[in-house]
Amino acid sequence: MKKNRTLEDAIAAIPSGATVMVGGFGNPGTPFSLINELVRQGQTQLTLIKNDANEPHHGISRLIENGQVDRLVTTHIGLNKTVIELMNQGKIDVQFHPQGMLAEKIRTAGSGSYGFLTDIGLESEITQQKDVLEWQGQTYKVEMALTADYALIHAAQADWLGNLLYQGSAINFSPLMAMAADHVIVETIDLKQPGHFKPEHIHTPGAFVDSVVELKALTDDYGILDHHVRR
Amino acid sequence: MKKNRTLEDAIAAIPSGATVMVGGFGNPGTPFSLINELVRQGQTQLTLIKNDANEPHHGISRLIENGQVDRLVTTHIGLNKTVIELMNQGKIDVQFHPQGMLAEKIRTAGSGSYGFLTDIGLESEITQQKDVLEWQGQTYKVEMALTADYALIHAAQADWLGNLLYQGSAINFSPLMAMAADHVIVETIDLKQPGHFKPEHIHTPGAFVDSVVELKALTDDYGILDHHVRR
Amino acid sequence: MSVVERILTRAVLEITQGSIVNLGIGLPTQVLHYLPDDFDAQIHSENGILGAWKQSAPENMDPFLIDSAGAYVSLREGASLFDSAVSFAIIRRARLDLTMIGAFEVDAQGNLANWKIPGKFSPGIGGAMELAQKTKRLVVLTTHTDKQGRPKILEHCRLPLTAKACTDRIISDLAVIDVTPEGLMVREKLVDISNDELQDKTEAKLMFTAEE
Amino acid sequence: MSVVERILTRAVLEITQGSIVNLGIGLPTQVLHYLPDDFDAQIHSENGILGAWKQSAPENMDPFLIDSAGAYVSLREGASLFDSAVSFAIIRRARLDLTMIGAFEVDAQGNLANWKIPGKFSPGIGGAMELAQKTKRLVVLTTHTDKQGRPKILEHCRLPLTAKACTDRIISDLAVIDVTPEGLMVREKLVDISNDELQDKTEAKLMFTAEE
Repeated sequence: MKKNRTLEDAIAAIPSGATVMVGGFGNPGTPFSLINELVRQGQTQLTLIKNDANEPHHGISRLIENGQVDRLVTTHIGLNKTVIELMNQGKIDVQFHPQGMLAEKIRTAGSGSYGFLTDIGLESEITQQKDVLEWQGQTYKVEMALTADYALIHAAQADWLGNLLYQGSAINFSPLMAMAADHVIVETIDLKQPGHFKPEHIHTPGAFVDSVVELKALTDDYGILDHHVRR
Repeated sequence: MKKNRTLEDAIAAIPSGATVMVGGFGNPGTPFSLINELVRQGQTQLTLIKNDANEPHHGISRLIENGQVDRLVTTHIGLNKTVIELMNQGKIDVQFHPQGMLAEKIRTAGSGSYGFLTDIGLESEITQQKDVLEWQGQTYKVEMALTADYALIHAAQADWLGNLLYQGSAINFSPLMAMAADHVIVETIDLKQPGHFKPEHIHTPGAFVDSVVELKALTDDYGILDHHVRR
Repeated sequence: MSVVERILTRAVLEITQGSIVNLGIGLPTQVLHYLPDDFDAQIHSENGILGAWKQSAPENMDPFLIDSAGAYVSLREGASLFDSAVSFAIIRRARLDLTMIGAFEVDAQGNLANWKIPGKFSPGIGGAMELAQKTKRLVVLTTHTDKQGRPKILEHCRLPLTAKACTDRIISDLAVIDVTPEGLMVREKLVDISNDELQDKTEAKLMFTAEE
Repeated sequence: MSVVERILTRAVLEITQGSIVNLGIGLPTQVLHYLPDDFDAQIHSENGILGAWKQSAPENMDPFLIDSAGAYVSLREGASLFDSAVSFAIIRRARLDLTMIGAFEVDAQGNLANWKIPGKFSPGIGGAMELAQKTKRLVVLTTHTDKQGRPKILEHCRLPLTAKACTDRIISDLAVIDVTPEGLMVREKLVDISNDELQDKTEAKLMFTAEE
């Protein structure tokens, strides 16, 4: 079944109030074109789940600055002073998780489970007593699975069955989010016919993907950020 | 660091009494050469963890028939009448798990967690009351992580940093076991220099692998089983 | 047409274009060979394949590519291969449109027993429990009665259950029967048989559509 | 040599041949540039890289390949790329030989605080908690005192902890100090400083090896 959609149609499916996972760690893997269309369409009261908040005026920071986001679930927003300021002003609710815990909460949802037992942060202030479980003689923190209505994913390559391949450090959260969200929307600049890829090279099987948007070009968003180039 | 080992040395590291995960679903992915060396060396009182018991006189069935295995943790041994018979005679202790639960228990260990919450089998006879958890208003079965001292893995290709690539349906449990076991021993017929593989194509990063054994040939064990050819 | 052929010939009609389908061990795996060669469906095999297809000729057979029953398979264009955790993630996340599965017993509530006959047969659970519990649509393929002629479609399963209330439809060699909130509803007959005769071979109470 | 250069020059000696090493955000990421080009170590970056290496020239820079601090990196031969769950599996399974990490405070018990200054700085935890809690060997890189000249090596951390008793060694611009069961043991001095002067800049009680 062909999963190709136009950019406009794919994003129009997302209602205000939705919970949306967004792939990417910094720039690599951030689906800028899907995000920019969501800015254009203007859905509001969104909950976003992303490793970081991108950098000011860039990626999901545009959605946050535009007032479309009520809540951000993330690990580290140190590269985005604008969002830190909005958080400090109480204009957005930000929930932090250790990075590997966020990844694993998403993967746990993606594997159809409901939570997992860990010792990460068990003795730190991030653990509340209500999340501590005594179980068969040991003490654990229970981390619950994190689901979402939608996931927005950037793939380096895809076919119209929804098989996805990522590149470089742009893999990061994307395969996990593709498993965890109820509706998975993918952008790619390189859409191929099924059969083009070696079956062993596919990172995300098409079963997890609902819509594939073929991009005509990668905008400047995807380029090199000068301030991350070493002098 | 070069991880190349001889077949003999790699297997000699395994003591009697060890818990050993063995990759493979049926023939594909079964590390026959590592297993046959373990038969030759004769370590005993082993606990094996494998999806199935292979077929009579083949793969881990040889270890079991040889009296080297006290306990088998598995999902389905329907293709091995010999092992079913040994189980019924009480000569080997067999513990069954639903296939995806076995996979996820291994992956949970492999991700450094201790257990996960599921609803699979919750209302069936496989669930004992001691494993049922009431948590924040819901009822779950707790499945604990499954670790092992050693994992025996067949990779289609590898490099001497321990980067692994699998092929066909021979992937199955191998990447999960490579993450979960304390010592990971790999056999491959195709050992390359680091840099030969595209970094995005590597299924198991070398960080998880301790020893790589280069095979000179794939024995008949790895070939087509005539009774699985459709007439 | 043999009993098996009758079941398989009807079963293949359950697969819709573009769907993702798991074919359980036993009768269901054979459904693959009844699909037209150009049919647009993706066959999932729980040992890590999406896009499994009919067995190649012996000279092209890949010893590293089997289905969950151990039979050699080929791959379609667009197939993907993955580990067992991802494979069962597809199942538990309900990304399968349809699973066809065998049965020892199935009952009027849609309960299914297909993995264990205590004291007689217990080779393990395999993937059945997760497939039965989590697939969007579960179709049971079974002979209407066992080798001794005893009904396999029961009022209540007596064997240990694979999953509760999981079955949507039963395809036997005699009829196509849906599990509905009101009970078992006969949708089609696959042989020339009266309602009474069919009921005689079935322990559970059957309902018949008005027009019959 | 600047304070930073002094720390980095010493820090690079901690990396042994063939080891797997994570370099945390801040001072540690810069250690990479002090490694000889042919040095046999695999740099892990928690955003999904094993085998990260020094930044390429601008014309070869890959916009889809950064380290966890956002800086563009290259890959060594034998590098692998993977998702964030696998990346943290490597960390939590203790497959890292060494992590170097920054600190706001570190104390005599090896407790580390490096993620939050309540009311002042709370950009999130990132990967620090898992790196600190699970790496086989944790080396803290820090200036010996803060910008106001106050000690950062304390008797007991006052800020929220990243992890308890996780630090093996502290490398400051003044000294190399090991966390031992008996307390902090000065192993090397990196500048010409007396024991008393070093103790004055340190809140925690220091021990000095006999020969000094």
